[in-house]
Amino acid sequence: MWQSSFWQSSFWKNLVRWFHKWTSPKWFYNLSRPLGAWIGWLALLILVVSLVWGLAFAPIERLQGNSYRIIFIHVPAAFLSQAIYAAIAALGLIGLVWRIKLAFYLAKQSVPIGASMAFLALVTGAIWGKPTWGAWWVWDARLTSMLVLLFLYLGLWALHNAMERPESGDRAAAILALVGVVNLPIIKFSVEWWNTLHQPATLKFTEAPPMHISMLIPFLLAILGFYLAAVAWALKRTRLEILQRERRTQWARDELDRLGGNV
Amino acid sequence: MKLSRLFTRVLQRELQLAYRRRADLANPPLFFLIVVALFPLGVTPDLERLATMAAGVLWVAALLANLLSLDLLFRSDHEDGSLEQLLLASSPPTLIVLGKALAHWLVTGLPLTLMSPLLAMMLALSPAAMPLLMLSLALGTVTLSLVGGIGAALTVGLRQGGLLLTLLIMPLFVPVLIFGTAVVQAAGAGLPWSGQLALLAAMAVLALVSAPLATVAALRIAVEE
Amino acid sequence: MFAFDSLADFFAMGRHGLYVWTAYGFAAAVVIYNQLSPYLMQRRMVADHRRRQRREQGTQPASSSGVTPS
Amino acid sequence: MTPVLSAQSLRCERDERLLFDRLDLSLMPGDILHLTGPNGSGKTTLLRALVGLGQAVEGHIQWFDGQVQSNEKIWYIGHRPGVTLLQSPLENLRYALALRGLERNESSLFEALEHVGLRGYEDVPSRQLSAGQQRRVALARLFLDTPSISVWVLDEPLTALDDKAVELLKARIQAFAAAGGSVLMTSHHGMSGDAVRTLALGGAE
Repeated sequence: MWQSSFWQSSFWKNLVRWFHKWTSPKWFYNLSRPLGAWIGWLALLILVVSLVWGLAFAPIERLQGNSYRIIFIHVPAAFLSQAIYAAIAALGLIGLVWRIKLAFYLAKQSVPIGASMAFLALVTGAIWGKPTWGAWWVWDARLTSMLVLLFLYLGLWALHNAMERPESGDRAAAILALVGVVNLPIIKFSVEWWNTLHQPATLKFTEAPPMHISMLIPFLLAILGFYLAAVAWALKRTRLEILQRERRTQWARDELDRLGGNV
Repeated sequence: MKLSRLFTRVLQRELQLAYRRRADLANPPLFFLIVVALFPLGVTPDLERLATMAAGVLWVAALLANLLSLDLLFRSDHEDGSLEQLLLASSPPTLIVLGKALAHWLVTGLPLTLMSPLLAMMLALSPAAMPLLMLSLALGTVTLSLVGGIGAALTVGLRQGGLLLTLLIMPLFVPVLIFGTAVVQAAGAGLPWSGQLALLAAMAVLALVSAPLATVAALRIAVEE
Repeated sequence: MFAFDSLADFFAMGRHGLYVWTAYGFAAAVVIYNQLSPYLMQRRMVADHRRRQRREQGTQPASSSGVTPS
Repeated sequence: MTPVLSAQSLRCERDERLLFDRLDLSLMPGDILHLTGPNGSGKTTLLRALVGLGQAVEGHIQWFDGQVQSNEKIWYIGHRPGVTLLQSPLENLRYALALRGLERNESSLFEALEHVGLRGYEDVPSRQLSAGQQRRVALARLFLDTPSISVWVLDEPLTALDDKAVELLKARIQAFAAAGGSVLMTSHHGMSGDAVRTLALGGAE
């Protein structure tokens, strides 16, 4: 009995009402504007501090020399690209199950950010590989998985663009992202297994020897900075997606006028 | 009517349609043959070196041949409206989709499997690995047909569907390729292979239960476009 | 604590300057792309919006003057 | 009596245009609901949304009492009639029945095909038939005795048919309704009769 009283309680009803309000695109648009700006500035500050620290003030690493400083961008980018893919799949599920358009918009606009992070992780990984392994590209398990992840991202983006109606693109991409997220652990596992079979990894720089605290702090800060920047970018892009989808409504027209500068 | 009855009806229809389009039927095996024949021309005729690559080459070629035929899985059904009827059937559409995937395997995966020993000989694969090559291809292509069905469903209504399908599905085929090749290599080298084969089987089972659901969801979008 | 003896040392990064600075260059490029692309998107949308508005203003007099659309 | 179909406050926007809004409709046993309207007024979109193909329409849709599996009670024939060109009319008809969980013996299938004027074409690949004949392949299922089917949803069933076939199908639709069936259809042809109700879409433009 307590259950039914819970579902009818004003607390629950308010929660539902709040949720629906918050997931309405217009509400989100207005809320995210100041929020996005704050997060963006915070991200910039943290990124500058952590990267300058990492580049100039963190001590040199004994085994790899100064090339280890690439870790301050490679690892955050790699983390972020995986986290964003998981987020896209989760948002897709939310969109499909509860038919919340906002989740679809956020998922769609996270794709280019995630793809750019996967790209950055690949490029920095390759650059780091040259002084470490002596080759630009090594079929290392992590790099290979990252390459597959980049393909998954490109597939999502291509699917969005191929569909004539954006609503269809949303749902199709959500299904693809869900299929991808089920497969991602399998892909990672298989690639790692394949890698150990063919060439025992000599040195895994993402599992570098326990980091000294003076390296760890800028490293963690850099991760935080990248995450915040991604959130700020996603908010900005999602706001534009909302405007694009709602461009016929009066509020969106007014907003486009404001953005264009002729109020 | 029992579900099994409908399933056999669907299977019967698909095989009949495949037979009536038998010109298309020849494409994957031909593609398989040509890729494998081109390989020594591009790399080396040295049998010893070919033998070390045979497992991988055969698997990659089979995978691409399979991919080639996936584009047609739902295309004609979409064009003539049969897809709508499929989704409005009184029985679960997943069952019908499963029937179509099985039919696809019977006319693609199975022929590729059956002709693989012949091509394996051309690449000097060790005879000990032959049975495992066939077994791994038979199991792996089941997964390819099922997972590929999702991609085919997502791209069925699109103009550049075939190209997009490749991009969407290739990353998902990576594990099948890795373990399929590994089984054959292990068997050729006299190492234990049952673990890899079990993983291939596990992937096939996972695809069997989950892929039809995703495929039907994708088809529902396709009929809307 | 500055980890290098001199500014020249800092840019040289041991013998790894090329690698480190290229990697950071790519990072900067990706950050700039992510920062700029929404603004380009926004400009395109505003331009589309203005075009649409002009079109609507252009068609209004025609329909109000009694021309029936086919 | 519970309605076969009741739908409230339907709303559909497509490509920047509001097709309809706050549309209510209901279908009772014995009804023929005839949707009319100019091209692009959303008739097909509405029919497809009602049978469950597509989410373009918002609103509340309920078939029967909302409890039963509605698909097995409905024949839907769309713009693209679902006739496989590589199969004969007979094979097409049999497959259409199988998708509804139904089976009929050879002679009743032949009879239905004869009704729609396909006598002698039963085993010819549908590809070799004319456009009108291909549509008749799909329509043949309506001439079968299928007690489990109580609703027909037909999108432009009368197009590409000659005058005689149009009259035949109209009569068949009337007979089905008279026997307690419900029909939801679009057509540019006029439908007459006591059971026919007309719903015009796109009138507001």
